[in-house]
Amino acid sequence: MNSAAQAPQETVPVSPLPPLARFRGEPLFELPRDLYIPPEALEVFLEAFEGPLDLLLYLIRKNNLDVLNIPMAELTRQYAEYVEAMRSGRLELAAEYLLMAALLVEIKSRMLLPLPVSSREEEDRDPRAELVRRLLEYERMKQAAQNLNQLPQLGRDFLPVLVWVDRAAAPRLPDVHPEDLRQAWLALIVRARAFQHHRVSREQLSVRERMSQVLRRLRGEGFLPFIELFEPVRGVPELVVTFLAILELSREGLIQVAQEAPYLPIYVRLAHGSDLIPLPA
Amino acid sequence: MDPTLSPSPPDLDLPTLKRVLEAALLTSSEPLALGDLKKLFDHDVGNEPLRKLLEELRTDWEGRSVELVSVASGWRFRAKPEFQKYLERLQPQKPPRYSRAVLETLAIIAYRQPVSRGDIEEVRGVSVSGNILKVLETRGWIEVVGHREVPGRPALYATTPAFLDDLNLRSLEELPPLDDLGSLVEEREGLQEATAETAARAD
Amino acid sequence: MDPTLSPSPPDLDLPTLKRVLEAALLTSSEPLALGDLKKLFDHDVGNEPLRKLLEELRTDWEGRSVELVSVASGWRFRAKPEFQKYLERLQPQKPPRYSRAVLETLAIIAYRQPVSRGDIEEVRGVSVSGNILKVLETRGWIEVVGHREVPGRPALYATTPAFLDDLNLRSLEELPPLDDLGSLVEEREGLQEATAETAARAD
Repeated sequence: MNSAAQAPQETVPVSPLPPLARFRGEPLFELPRDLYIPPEALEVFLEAFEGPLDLLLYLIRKNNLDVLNIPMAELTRQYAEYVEAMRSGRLELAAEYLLMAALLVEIKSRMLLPLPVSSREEEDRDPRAELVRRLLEYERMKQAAQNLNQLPQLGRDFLPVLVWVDRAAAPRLPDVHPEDLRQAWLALIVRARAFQHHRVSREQLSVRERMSQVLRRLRGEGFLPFIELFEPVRGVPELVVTFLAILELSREGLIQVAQEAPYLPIYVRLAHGSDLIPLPA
Repeated sequence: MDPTLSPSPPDLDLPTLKRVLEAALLTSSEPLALGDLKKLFDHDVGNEPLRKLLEELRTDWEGRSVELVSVASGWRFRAKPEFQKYLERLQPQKPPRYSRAVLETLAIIAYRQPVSRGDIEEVRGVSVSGNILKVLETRGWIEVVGHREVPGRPALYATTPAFLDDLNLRSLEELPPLDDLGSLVEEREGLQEATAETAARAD
Repeated sequence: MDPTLSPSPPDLDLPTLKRVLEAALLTSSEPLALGDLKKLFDHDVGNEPLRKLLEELRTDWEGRSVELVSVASGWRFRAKPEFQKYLERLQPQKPPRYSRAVLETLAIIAYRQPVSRGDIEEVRGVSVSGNILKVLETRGWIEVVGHREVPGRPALYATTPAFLDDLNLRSLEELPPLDDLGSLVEEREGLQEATAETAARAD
């Protein structure tokens, strides 16, 4: 894990993790060398380990043992003493710790037995192999967890930018599609049961559009020369539509068309009753 | 940086102070009062230097899509309203819809213009509230283009060029034709469907 | 502005496009993918012009307290970590600090995914409480991605894009590499198998 684990020394720092435990308010960064654990601290010691693999790793690192050549007898003895200390503290000990104790004893006993002559394949198999594999994998993940925890984390180490959007400042307006208008019109017809009256042809629609345009053009004007309402460059159909629009507006009494005498210019104005503007001379 | 902002605070120079302020304002979802902003620093930054820095920040951000504004409870960055129409596209919210009354009124004005309120009421068979016309006028889709020379001189409404633009039409002639409505209405089933659909859309 | 970004889109010029992008990224609480950013505009802005604009924005923001970063789910602005010591003073509540059990479980899921609860327990040598998985699920860092087809059909867990986002990473490959424990592993007769197996699992 780190070079400190390799060097012989009295105690082995467990990690840059938080204190292993707190005992009478003092942080404990390492377990005592001897096996005496103050009874009040047993529970926190137990909590300090993530399980039997963690405890085993601790023992191996603390004793500077070679993971790949674990002296099973010594490791098993130390482990059993810890577990016994925990048990005598009448702590509810997780079953995994007892299971591991059984496994250690089993490995130890298998190493004492002579290998059966027949099973050549089994010859090379060290009973410790599976335990070593698990210890190494656990240690790797334990280290990976620390590395992960050291990565900058949103909320803890940096904040996302979040600029306010004032939804009320520019409220979203409904979208209307041309088809909505057709549907609305259809509904009207269905309701009125009189669609024949409201049937509107394309031509009529262009005339009605031109009627609005002519009214808009005349707005705020007095009399406007009739011919100024026409734009010959837009073609004959446009001239006809404009002419029809003027006729229709006149028929509906919306505009007033005036000519002082035959062959004189024709003028058009909105049919206002009040603000009469004299005909230009 | 304004040179009158001296004396410089002991642990941070002014550019750094400003950067911290900017980061705090950009990452806070709530407005930050001067009192909040002071908590950012170990030493006491006076109200005046703080306000000057905030004013500088506000100027720095001018012309961007986001602006620094001072509201009742403090300072905050906010998106400029004119950018909201883009930002809303990221929200999967259902767009608001106009009521059936508004849509029908708009349809009548679009297809029958120029029309008076009386004309609209006659087609719809119900009275048209001034509110409906106002919604459409505020939207810039209809306007008064004249008055009918009858008693009361009722205003005549027509659609505006903005209406055509917003519906992506070049002229009223591009509105869906109504010619084929006859066949639709004659079919009983089609009618019921249409009615149901219209009712659903009006919700 | 990069002149190679032509042809200019029909309705917005490039400076405006950039301002809209900036506004969207500054106001979004989540990272925005290219696909999200395209929704901002009526016309189709290609991936390449979009990426160029984002790179331009990133450059524009260099040297500020806030930076534009690319993470697993897209692009986002964040305050630089070196400003956290100031900004955290305004945070009303401290962010969660996870226990070793939670962190180890997360590491196993991150590096060995997809894994079942049984797989995690196998590595850790203890039972994994449902609470631990819930903490990580609630944070949005892990999710069930399937079930193993064995009796009981145990759920298989994997990390989410949000996990990578929150660690400011673009992919799992950017996670810190697993420590090479080789220095500890000396060749021993009879243990070659175990070593080989460990190495294989590290891949």
